[in-house]
Amino acid sequence: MQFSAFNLLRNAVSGHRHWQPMWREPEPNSSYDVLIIGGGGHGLATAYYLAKEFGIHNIAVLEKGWIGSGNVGRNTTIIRSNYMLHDNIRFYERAMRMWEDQEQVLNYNTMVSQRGVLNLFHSDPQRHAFARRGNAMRINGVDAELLDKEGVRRLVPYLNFDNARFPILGGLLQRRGGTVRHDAVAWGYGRAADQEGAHLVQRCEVTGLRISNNKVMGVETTRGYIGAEKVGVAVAGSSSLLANMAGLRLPIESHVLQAFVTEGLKPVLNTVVTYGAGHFYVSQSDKGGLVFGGDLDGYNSYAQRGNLATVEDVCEGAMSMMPRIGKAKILRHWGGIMDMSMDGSPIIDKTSVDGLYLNAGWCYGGFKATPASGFCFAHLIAKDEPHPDAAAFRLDRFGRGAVIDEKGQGPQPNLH
Amino acid sequence: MIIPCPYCGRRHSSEFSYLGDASLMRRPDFEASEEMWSDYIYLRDNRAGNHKELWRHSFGCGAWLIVERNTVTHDVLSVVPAKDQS
Amino acid sequence: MQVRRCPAGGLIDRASPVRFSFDGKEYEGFRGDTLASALLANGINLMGRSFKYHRPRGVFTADSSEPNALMEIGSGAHRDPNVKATMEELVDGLEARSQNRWPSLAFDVMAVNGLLSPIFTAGFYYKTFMWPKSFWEKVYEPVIRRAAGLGRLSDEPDPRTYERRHIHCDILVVGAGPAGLAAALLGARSGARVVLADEDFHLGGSLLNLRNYKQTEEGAWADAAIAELNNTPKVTVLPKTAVFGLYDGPVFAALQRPQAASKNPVTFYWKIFPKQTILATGASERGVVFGGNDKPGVMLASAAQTYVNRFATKPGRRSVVFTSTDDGWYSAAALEKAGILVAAVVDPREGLSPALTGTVDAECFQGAVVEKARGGRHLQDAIITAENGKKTTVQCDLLAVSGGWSPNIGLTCHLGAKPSWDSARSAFMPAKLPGGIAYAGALEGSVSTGTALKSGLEAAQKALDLLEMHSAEIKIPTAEKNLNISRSADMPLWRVRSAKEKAFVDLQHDVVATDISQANREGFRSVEHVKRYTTLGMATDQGRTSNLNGLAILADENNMPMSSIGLTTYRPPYVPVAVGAFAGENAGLDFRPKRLPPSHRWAERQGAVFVEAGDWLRAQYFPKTEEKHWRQSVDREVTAVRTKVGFSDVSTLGKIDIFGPDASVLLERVYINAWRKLAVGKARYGLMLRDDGFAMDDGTTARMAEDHYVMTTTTAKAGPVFQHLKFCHECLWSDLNVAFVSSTDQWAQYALAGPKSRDVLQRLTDHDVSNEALPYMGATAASILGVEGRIFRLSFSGELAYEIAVPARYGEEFAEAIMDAGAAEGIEPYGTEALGVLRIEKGHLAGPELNGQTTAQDLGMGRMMSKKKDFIGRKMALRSYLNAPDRASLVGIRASDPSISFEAGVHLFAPDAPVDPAHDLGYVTSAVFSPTVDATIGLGFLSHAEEYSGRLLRAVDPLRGTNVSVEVCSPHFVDPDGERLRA
Amino acid sequence: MPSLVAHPIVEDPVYPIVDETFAYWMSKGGDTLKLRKAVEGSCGFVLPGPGACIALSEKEQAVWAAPDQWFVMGVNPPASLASHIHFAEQSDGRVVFSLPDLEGRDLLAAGCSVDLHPEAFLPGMAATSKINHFTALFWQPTLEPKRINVAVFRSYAQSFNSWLGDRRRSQQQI
Ligand SMILES: Cc1cc2nc3c(=O)[nH]c(=O)nc-3n(C[C@H](O)[C@H](O)[C@H](O)COP(=O)(O)OP(=O)(O)OC[C@H]3O[C@@H](n4cnc5c(N)ncnc54)[C@H](O)[C@@H]3O)c2cc1C
Ligand SMILES: NC(=O)c1ccc[n+]([C@@H]2O[C@H](COP(=O)([O-])OP(=O)(O)OC[C@H]3O[C@@H](n4cnc5c(N)ncnc54)[C@H](O)[C@@H]3O)[C@@H](O)[C@H]2O)c1
Ligand SMILES: Cc1cc2nc3c(=O)[nH]c(=O)nc-3n(C[C@H](O)[C@H](O)[C@H](O)COP(=O)(O)O)c2cc1C
Ligand SMILES: [Zn+2]
Repeated sequence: MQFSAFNLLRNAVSGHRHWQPMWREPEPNSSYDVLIIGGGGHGLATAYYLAKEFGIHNIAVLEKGWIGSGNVGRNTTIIRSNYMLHDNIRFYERAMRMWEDQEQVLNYNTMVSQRGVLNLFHSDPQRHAFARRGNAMRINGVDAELLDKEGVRRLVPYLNFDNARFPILGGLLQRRGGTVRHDAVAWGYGRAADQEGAHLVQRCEVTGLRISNNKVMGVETTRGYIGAEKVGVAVAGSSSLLANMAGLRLPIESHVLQAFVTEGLKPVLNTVVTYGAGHFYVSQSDKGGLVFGGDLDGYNSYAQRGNLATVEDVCEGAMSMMPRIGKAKILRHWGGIMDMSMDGSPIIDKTSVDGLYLNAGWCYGGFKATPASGFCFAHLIAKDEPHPDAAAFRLDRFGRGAVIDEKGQGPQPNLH
Repeated sequence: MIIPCPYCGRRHSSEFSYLGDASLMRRPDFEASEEMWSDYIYLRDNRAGNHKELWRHSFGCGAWLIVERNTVTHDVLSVVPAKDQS
Repeated sequence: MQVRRCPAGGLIDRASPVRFSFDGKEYEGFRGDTLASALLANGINLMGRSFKYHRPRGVFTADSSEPNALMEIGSGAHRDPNVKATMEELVDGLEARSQNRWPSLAFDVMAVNGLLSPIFTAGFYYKTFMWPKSFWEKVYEPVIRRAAGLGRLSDEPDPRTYERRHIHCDILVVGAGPAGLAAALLGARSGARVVLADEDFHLGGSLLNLRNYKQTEEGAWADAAIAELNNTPKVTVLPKTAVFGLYDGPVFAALQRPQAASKNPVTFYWKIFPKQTILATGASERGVVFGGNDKPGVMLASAAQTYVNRFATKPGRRSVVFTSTDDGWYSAAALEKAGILVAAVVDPREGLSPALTGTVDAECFQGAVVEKARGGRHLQDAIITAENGKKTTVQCDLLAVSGGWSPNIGLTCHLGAKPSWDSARSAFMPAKLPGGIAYAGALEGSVSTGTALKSGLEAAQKALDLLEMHSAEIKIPTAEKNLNISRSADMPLWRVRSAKEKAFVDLQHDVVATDISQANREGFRSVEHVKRYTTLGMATDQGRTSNLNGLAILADENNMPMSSIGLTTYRPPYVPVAVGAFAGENAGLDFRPKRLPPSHRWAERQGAVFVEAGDWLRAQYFPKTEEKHWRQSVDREVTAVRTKVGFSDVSTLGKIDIFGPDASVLLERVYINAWRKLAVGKARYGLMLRDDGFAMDDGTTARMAEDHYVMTTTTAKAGPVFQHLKFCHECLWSDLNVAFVSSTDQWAQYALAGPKSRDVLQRLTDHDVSNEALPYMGATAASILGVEGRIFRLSFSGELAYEIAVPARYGEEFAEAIMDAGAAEGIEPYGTEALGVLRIEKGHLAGPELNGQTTAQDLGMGRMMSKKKDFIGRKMALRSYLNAPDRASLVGIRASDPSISFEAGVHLFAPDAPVDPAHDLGYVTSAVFSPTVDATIGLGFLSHAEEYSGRLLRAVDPLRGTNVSVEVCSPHFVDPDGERLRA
Repeated sequence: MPSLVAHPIVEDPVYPIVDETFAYWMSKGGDTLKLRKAVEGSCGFVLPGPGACIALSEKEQAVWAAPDQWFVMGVNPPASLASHIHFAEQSDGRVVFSLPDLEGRDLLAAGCSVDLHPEAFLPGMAATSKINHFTALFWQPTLEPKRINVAVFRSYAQSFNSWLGDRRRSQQQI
């Protein structure tokens, strides 16, 4: 059923008894042309674009829990394309442009809110690095502004300008950046993929890959064996586990990142702000909660929960950047398992196994990539060649030294 | 998490720095192939379950330690000084 | 006038009246009241408005699970939003305001949302607001945002004092009800270190709800126990302390609200490290979902009982009790004894024992339910439906509801354990936890006071056994005697189906029963999906009174048993915790400690301007009164060094002492160049790589003795390099006989630079510092002004220069002495700014170039890489991709004309090339105005550097709107042949 | 030539600062046993094991700091030890505050997760840990009256002193 204000009214009159399920709950077929493992944002988007853009409709998304139970449903919802390296800018800007049309394309209000993303800087070297980055964005036709302290004050007046250990000198602002309602992205793509014929198979965990003569045949799951011509892996924090099923090791470690939400408050913050002297970034959700996060907990983990030391570190940053936040009360905090790659940039590539494709390494920044990731991954699977905008995200770049290392931290994932 | 440092006793994990998989101790020889090298530098088992990894008690005695820890439950199973194993 | 206060009884201190205000009106309550009980005593039941429909709401509970009575407390900087009136201890001058209403609580225009409620159902916003596209940010979102949210955050910085405490103990007891008290007391008597925490300001838990608590045996026992615990030195009693999280370790986190009486209220954040833990967090009563169940006057039966017994306050005059448990009957009896008319008791169960029904003198409806509650801002009546469909309307202003009990399992789930459904108890029971964590009291199913007491003792005994401590004897009350009625089974009652009126599941978020059905119909079947689609349980109370009802409705819709429907995930914190509490003292200027170099106080006296460099505070420049712009000061400082002499505190550079016969071998392996042959008394520049072949850090290392080197690192990398060296030793080559000590703090090390530096230096030491005795890159111990110090002939500026080290305690005085010694030469101190200009003029690298993305080759040091040895990073640095000719490498950039300038961060393009990514040739990492060159100069990375050498490029800076012509040159702008530094 | 004068690092110390020499002693080649014997022979005390300290007097103390590394206060290493130890002068690298016993434990517990209860952290014990954001080595000498010595990096001493002062102030106000 098409979503619109009119339809909403019509259903209101009938007590909302006529809404259809947003997606079917099919029993899996015995085989598909393409199987996507992972019902997160990327997996669902991939399924949608495979069908919609590349005409492959005999597909299924296999999700071990419920769709959106992974990182797409637990992230801090920030979208931006404010990168420094051209390969990243190009790709994330594609995503940004897709976000800008997303609601109309999906007929689903994912609440894309371009309220601006502001990264603060507190020293000259930081200013210079941001200048290099902002200029790279502008060279790519992406919007970026370098604000001085007064510019920042005009935008977000109640930051700590006067009593700070690390004074705010200015900020890099991307006005087109912002937030998107996380769950709605999963549901919007899920519903759209379902409408295009894809099967969303929930509570279906992939436990093994069947490979013969270095060609993928299908997958073992908790709901039985399912055959496939091609298998796309989009399981974020579980990427290494899936790769292990094919005997592969990845340039990835799984780490936990925490997120926090406060009680609902009347509007206090209109922009996404990132602290440059500590680990803290924050935005306010439409419901009124301040949604924020900080650094990784720092050690390999497959447990979706965080450590107290990181909670303190994040809140120290919060208080130092925005002293009025002190009395906002944290309502809940949780963790997600991130596929941290060795250079902090993603991988969208074929693997050494025929028919097995990999979408991984999204670190803490893959939510904003969702539309472009889905589109480019679908392109790769359908055409067996990378989409130009994602062509740099190859697996062999590490060995070659063609790393895409925004932060210059080298192969230590917990530092990216 | 509490990590029992063989020297200092039970300490909170926030006193330690993390490096990663203990396989980083097996640095290849210069003569080894570039492929072996890039495996060493970039690839990880990244296990869900028991995992041997390098931590340094950087706010304590400063020693590098090999910690065996479960990455699913966060249980710490054993801790030994790295220098005894290298 | 406290119109609803009972004439006697209660745990309030009638001799201590307390004045407070609510929505601007003054009221009086007593010490021992909560804000909620005092408001009720004053006849105020309307305490808030709901989130979405702005429905009038009264207080629903008497504990921290309160969904409705959330208020703003205090004003100005102290304004605290979303405070639960049920937990706020009444203090003199307390200023409370209702929230999320306009213009007033009684009349809220946003209540029109209620009319739109047919549209505002679960997830309606996902289906609309999409057209026109530009309207979301401009129209819809602002309107939604303004309407959403509850309280208002103060616009001023949080002025509260937060303190952090770590505490270890043998036994942590969470909850001070009968179970917790018994456990803590046994632990205390047995000599264990005990921590007992309870979130209430009055310990006692459910016992406090007893009528005439002080006169009961249990009450007397509890008071004695509390007194004894307070007087046992090894016991820490933490009232007003919610244990809000269980983290790996186990480490428990707790928040202690300020003590009411204290003049300087401090909020404590506790981190508790127990050997054994006993959770005795009790159980919470649940409501029932029926039409109009949100009217002010509908509350939990146990809460009503608490208000009359503990607070001697009548939450109503005429009540109906709707219960599916025996406890509701006892609550009814309590109301009656307090003088509230109990018009009816409604129980869906049948065949109740006369002994139970006889506890109250009220009309009794067995096998019946309350189908609907009616009223506006106040409850007016309840419509009771009997099994045969017969309806009875009973007038009431209080409807006390008991739909069953849920153990408070929150904490037990924080480490990921999943509770399981116990159908006998109709409750989710906690999973077993490792790490010495045990349960007692209602949490583990001991629901009567007697069994709770006993289970507390047993848990403590077990804990003591595990601690290998001898357990003492204690006596507990016989309790059960007043309960001569055997308990009939609770009937889990989740909702009354026949309801047509809005029946609320989640009171705070206005989630109604039909929202759950609709979500289910739309395909949201998992409990987690339903939660997210309807926002059930996502409010400040985290659904403590509502989640289970919602899940039960979902189970019912799908004909599934509760056991397979599951529960949504519990997460910390158990109660909301202020961000400020986690930060403690580490905020504002104290966010991070300050590191001060030895000359700091001296520099302060010179009027230096300081700049943060990591934790360090360094002198940035030393302005003179006549100088109006920082550039004037910096130019002067630079010129002083180039023409005369200057000095600068470089103590922040990392210094690592490396000892041992194998020190040279280690250096060979961590630096790209050769070290074995470095003579004692000599220093050498070195570059170290990461093992992936990219540069990590650089610096000079001096050989002070055969087996002793002093390594210098950049300021920022001191810690990482030290750690790296330890890694190399302990993890890679533990056979090497070396040892490291960080000695950064030991030395005040000052650079003395400029053509006159030798003359000045000679005045500071008797040591021969002639060019012959101490040539470039010489290093020696020397007596400096009578103290044992060191002299290194190093130059970051490119001038004849020295670094002189004296023990740090002399640093302040030494700065003075250098100034005196150089007075004749016109010596000037210089700061980090001039240091930066000087090093860029000389083409020396710093952080912006050593940015982790560059290789030795990129940095122009490819040839320095030894071919004779393995070293960290060598193999990977040799990869062909990293040595391709188009890879950007270090160049100098200068403005083609002194009148133009550019800044770090510009990108470089060929003059005629379009400004697009394909034509981006590189970027500038460092740029300054050089008074020496008399132009803006910089360092940067450029592809095809050789080809462009000497040619003009465009420095493009769209951010700042400039695009200027620059020349590519050598990065060594000053004295490229190094004659000056060898002079 | 004039002689340099030392300035106190902390202008307004909340607690007394120990005016002594400090150094790290490290065993050459990691032979701890040999070193211990040599030290016992020439200095008359046994270097303490992990987590321990010894106090010959108010002035002379030795604290275990790290594997094969001791923080030694007030003892000049005799020349005979030169073949057994590397000796790193730290008299100016560390600042040692001397805190009164119980009050000191309370203050440190505000920032330190080591168990500082008098029954857990006993005279003769030592630990290196984090105190809020400071790295510190602290120990309780086996002397009366009991005190806790806390060594921090010199450049952090002023900041650490303010931290102690702030904690003490809020402690007193409660
Ligand atoms: C706390 C936090 C904050 C973040 N903040 C941001 C942010 O602000 N901006 C941003 O851009 N990014 C952010 N991210 C990162 C972003 O959420 C992720 O990069 C992105 O969601 C990953 O892609 P996905 O949505 O496909 O992953 P997921 O949603 O994790 O999807 C993977 C799915 O695979 C399923 N799966 C795993 N194994 C199997 C199996 N064997 N069989 C079947 N299914 C399986 C999982 O259950 C899961 O549903 C954040 C992440 C976290 C955790
Ligand atoms: N069905 C039932 O479970 C039921 C029904 C009616 C009465 N009761 C009564 O409940 C009592 C059970 O005794 P009990 O000791 O197990 O529970 P209790 O309810 O008496 O005490 C629990 C205490 O734990 C505290 N608490 C809960 N979570 C906390 C947290 N996270 N941090 C700090 N404090 C926390 C509460 O403030 C409360 O004081 C008996 O007196 C029994 O009669 C139980
Ligand atoms: C952007 C965002 C906003 C959230 N807001 C709330 C909220 O207002 N209330 C709430 O209880 N949880 C909120 N959550 C957290 C979820 O309840 C949940 O904890 C999170 O999605 C992780 O799932 P899990 O805790 O079930 O593992 C929010 C999550 C996100 C990502
Ligand atoms: Zn240790």
